[in-house]
Amino acid sequence: MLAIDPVVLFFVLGVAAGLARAELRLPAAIYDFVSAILLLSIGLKGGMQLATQPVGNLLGDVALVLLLGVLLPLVAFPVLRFAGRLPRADAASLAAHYGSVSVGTFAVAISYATRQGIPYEEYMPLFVVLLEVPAILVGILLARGVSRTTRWGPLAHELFLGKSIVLLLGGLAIGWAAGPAGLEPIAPLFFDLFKGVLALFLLEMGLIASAQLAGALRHGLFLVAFGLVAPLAFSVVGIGFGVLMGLSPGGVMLLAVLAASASYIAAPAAMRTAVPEANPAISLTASLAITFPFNILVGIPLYHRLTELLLNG
Amino acid sequence: MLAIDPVVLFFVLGVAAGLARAELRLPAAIYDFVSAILLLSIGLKGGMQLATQPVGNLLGDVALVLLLGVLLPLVAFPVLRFAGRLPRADAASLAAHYGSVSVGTFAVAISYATRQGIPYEEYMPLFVVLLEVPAILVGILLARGVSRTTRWGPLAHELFLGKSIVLLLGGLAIGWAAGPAGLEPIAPLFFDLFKGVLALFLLEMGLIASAQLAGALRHGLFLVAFGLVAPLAFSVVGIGFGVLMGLSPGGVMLLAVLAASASYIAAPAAMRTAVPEANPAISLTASLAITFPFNILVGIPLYHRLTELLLNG
Amino acid sequence: MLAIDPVVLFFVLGVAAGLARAELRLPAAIYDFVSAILLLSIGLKGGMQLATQPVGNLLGDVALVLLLGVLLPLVAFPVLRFAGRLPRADAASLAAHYGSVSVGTFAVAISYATRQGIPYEEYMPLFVVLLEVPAILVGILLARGVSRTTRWGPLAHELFLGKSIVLLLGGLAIGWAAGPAGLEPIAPLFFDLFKGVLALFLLEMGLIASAQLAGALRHGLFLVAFGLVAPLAFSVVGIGFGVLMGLSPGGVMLLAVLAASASYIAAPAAMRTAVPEANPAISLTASLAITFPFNILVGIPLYHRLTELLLNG
Amino acid sequence: MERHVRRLLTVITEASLERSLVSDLKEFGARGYTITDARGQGHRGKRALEWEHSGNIRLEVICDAALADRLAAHLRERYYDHYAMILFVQDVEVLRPEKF
Amino acid sequence: MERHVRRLLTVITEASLERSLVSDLKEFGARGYTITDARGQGHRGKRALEWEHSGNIRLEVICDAALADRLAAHLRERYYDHYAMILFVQDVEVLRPEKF
Amino acid sequence: MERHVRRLLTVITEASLERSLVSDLKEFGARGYTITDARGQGHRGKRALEWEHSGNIRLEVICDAALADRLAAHLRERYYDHYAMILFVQDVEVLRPEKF
Ligand SMILES: Nc1ncnc2c1ncn2[C@@H]1O[C@H](COP(=O)(O)O)[C@@H](O)[C@H]1O
Ligand SMILES: Nc1ncnc2c1ncn2[C@@H]1O[C@H](COP(=O)(O)O)[C@@H](O)[C@H]1O
Ligand SMILES: Nc1ncnc2c1ncn2[C@@H]1O[C@H](COP(=O)(O)O)[C@@H](O)[C@H]1O
Ligand code: NA
Ligand code: NA
Ligand code: NA
Repeated sequence: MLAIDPVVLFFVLGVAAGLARAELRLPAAIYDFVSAILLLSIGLKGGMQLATQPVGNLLGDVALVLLLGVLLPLVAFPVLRFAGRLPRADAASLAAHYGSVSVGTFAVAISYATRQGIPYEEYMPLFVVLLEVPAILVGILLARGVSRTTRWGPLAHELFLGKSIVLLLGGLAIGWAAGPAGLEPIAPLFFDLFKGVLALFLLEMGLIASAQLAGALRHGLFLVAFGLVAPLAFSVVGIGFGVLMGLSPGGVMLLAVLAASASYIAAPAAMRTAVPEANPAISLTASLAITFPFNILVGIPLYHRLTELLLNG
Repeated sequence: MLAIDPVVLFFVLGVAAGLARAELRLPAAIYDFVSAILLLSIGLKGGMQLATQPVGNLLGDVALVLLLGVLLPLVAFPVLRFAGRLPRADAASLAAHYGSVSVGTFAVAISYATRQGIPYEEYMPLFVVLLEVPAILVGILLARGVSRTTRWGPLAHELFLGKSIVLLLGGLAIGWAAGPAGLEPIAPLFFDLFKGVLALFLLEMGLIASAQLAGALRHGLFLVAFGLVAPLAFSVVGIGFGVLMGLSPGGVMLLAVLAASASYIAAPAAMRTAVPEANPAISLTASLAITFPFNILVGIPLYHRLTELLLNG
Repeated sequence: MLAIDPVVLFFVLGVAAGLARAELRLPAAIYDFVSAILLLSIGLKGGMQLATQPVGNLLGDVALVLLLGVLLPLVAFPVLRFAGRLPRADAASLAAHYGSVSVGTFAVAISYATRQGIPYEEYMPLFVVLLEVPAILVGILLARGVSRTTRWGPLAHELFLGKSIVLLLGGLAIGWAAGPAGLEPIAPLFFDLFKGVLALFLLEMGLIASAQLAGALRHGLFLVAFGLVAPLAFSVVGIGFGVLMGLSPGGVMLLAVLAASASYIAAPAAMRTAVPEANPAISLTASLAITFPFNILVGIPLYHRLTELLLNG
Repeated sequence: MERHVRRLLTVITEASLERSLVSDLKEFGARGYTITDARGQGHRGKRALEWEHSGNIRLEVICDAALADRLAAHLRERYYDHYAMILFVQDVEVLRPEKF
Repeated sequence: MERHVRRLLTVITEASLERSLVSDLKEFGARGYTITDARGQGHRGKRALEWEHSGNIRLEVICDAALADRLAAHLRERYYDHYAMILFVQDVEVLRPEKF
Repeated sequence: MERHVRRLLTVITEASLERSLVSDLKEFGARGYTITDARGQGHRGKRALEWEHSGNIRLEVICDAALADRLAAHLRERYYDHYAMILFVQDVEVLRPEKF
């Protein structure tokens, strides 16, 4: 078996085409379509399993996951502010991006787990939803304190009504209500096509990431280093939390991936609204052009190993 | 089994997201794509079965269905004009909308029938095509009489060459020519994905309908009442015609759904061209924000019951 | 079994709808989406088989295919220039279009081969890539000689980094790397849906071709004749090369189709850049509105017969 | 480089009128036009680009002053009462007056 | 046909500001607006239309001179420091001044 | 609020020229540009947005009068003979002249 997951090769193709400035554009409408299907698929799959789960068991996990989301940006911020000498706003914004999560990375990790035959708690998509928002809130507070001028209305809107939350939560709810039997008629689209759609999504992400790559070095070596080291460090924190929660090895690995991943959709949108003085290019370049490729090309198998090592060690 | 068809939950998700003004936009290109696949699927399925049907048997049915399409707007108009005190143009336009049909509603009804294991005449899509136009013609005549100033050229174009007619008829023709064996290679896209694509379509329709909902009450309670009562009344007429045509119970139910459904694509376009003085918001709000949700959430199971009651009663 | 492949009926539907000026538009985003999936599918399928092929065996074939790509425009040019009395630039541009290939036509030919149960060398998509560029280069040289003013930079870009080359080659590479087992998880999208997606693509091509049809006669009868006779003549050359390469009958037929097909994507883009004085409407009308329909409606079965005749005769 | 002044007429209206407007333009003798898809809001409510003909188009025609006047008058008379539509006119400088 | 001069304010800025700008317009009393999607480049780098809010919008408002001034001042103060944005103003002739 | 007059150059042409035009703009020293997708009709026939490069783009550049002149002359010389293209120029008022 090829070491690398074939879907990841589509990402490589996208990056290569982008760097070569090939005449390959996938219009934004296709991005919207493909990402909506992915988000719904992930939500539906998670929701389907949630139904079989006693809610009581999950409450502790939910609390821990929220704590993880608060902790990660608090760890990242001082490093960025003092070691990286970034302006307060930029440090806070980066902290928010890295504390939050990337659903695309999670999708690749799921594909990896399936491919390797690694079982995991199927309700993990719930954690994706839970991890998306807290870090962004912490980032905003880090940037501006509990300022009176922050307009929380539009912000809450941005945070809780963004595309990924709505489609993931919507999918979870529908999956939960319908159950496996109820979802069967829509399985051909949402489950059978999942990996193919993920391949198209990664092709598109490759094109998009390549456009950011040019800027990566312009922002200095520190940013590049941070984009590579932060996910590693965070994955270990994720493993720790996974163990605390008593997850299966597969679940621990996926939580490590979530901790290691950086947001490139929800966080940019929210920080643009709440902390406009932060330079959006810095955070996006780091999360999209450095951390995302690192995670899907190298990180996921690495966190898998790390999980095995730490669980058995 | 969950009482409600899971695809309908996607509609609910769309409405909820729309009302909450969530950051969820599915671009028009996706709407076009998804609705084209639905129309072709429905057409192909119908056409495939048409081949096995002696044409002679259908002629009577065709005549009755056309009659139904003429009758419904003639019933609706006086109610709207006199009970509703609507201006002539608006009453005629609404009558045209409610006399014509909604393919989206029909698709949900098919999904319902499949889910409940209810057999029906597979060539029903032919009736969708037949029901689309007559009511619109009647509506135009009601609005302007046989006026000399009506430009019938562009109008005929609008009526017979609209997207839904072309794709439904095209699908019917291809399905009829190719037959079940010929369609097999394209079945994975047009048949296996049908319900998944329908789910995406309903998500989009939910977003669109929610944008109209705001206007619903502005147009007065009469409109809301009409949007709820007309489908009920028309479904009974539909049942009557179904019985007259000797359809199976499933077929009767589907004809009831067609009668009860209101057009939100063909009729608006045609009335805008032929009767521009009618306020397009009134008809669209009623058919899209009141009747469509009512039919797919409540109406279809209701018409099913009603059909059972009337057939066995 | 219906004589005609049902996917071709979608093309006929598109042409009919276009000529009737029906309200049927598939937005460019959908065209991009559908054609990207087709290109990737074809590439993946070819690449998958390439892995099983000793590279040495292919080298001779590669050379012959490149020769074919150089030869065809050299044959076409004098005919167009002297028999057709076309200006040098237009003759060269047409020669480039007809020497190059149409992936859409190839896709229909694959669909035909599958339907008829005709086996062929599965790595044929490699030849599509190889045939795309040489004729265009020859066409440019025919138009301007080895002129100093030709800006080869942007041109090479246009030629080797166009959408079809990148996606076909990308697909080939991924298919080759992943192999049949590796591609299994993405097979539902890229392989099972192939014919359905092809049907949608042909519907769209029908709409596009119909818009060009109006112009076909305006450019004179010679152009129409050329658009019908050139593919016939070229198919025979293709058969000859196929026999020389020792391909299976199915492979010979597909090479005949490739030789007979005319480019409507890569060549127009490249000639617009390199030979702007050529009238783009002439080449596009011929290849898209005359030769493409001819090939998929009549040509493919004809070349099949021709191959059988010449191979057994 | 010599400049010539022409009129730029911009019309923002319902997408469903496109075919009709284009045939009007031809009838009146306009030599060309440009259309972009748009969304917006005015007296007749919000018009988004979400589905079917729910959006607007933004139509531009460059022509001489007389034709601009005639077109504007025609559009006002034929469409203003029943359709969402605004129009405005500006002077623009062009290089090749014979084209417009 | 009588003509009336109004001001056309055109703003080109980040797509993510759409909601915010539209609510500003309402607050200031504009009677309408038109938006098209755009891409471009300026001091804050390239903005394409590839995904999420990576593109620009091109917003047009026709209004009287006073409102155009107030809007321009507001936009400058509120957004110029942190967002990719340019704006420009022109005179245009309209037919029905009461609409703007 | 002080206003400064600059020139707005609008070019409507074949979508396939986008890359080439953008590199011309850089070469000539323009500080920015904005592009929207468009369709239309002119002397070289109808251009729709249906597939590949079948549509138009509408390119806007705000700059000083000298640059606008040089750009217009360059475009005319380089593209007019073989490509579908029109261009027109207007005065516009801007707030921050240093940006253009
Ligand atoms: N004051 C305005 N400024 C810019 N665009 C406007 C204005 N008023 C209306 N529009 C545009 O013109 C369309 C039709 O306007 P109306 O007929 O007022 O609904 C609207 O949907 C807007 O796109
Ligand atoms: N000189 C210019 N001409 C035309 N459009 C411009 C110009 N400068 C900036 N823009 C547009 O305005 C947006 C924001 O500009 P900026 O704030 O300079 O990055 C850019 O993305 C362009 O779309
Ligand atoms: N008179 C005009 N008014 C507005 N747009 C025009 C006009 N003439 C041409 N155009 C636009 O410019 C493009 C190129 O024009 P042409 O070179 O005349 O074919 C056309 O496709 C139209 O989009
Ligand atoms: Na994270
Ligand atoms: Na009805
Ligand atoms: Na060829």
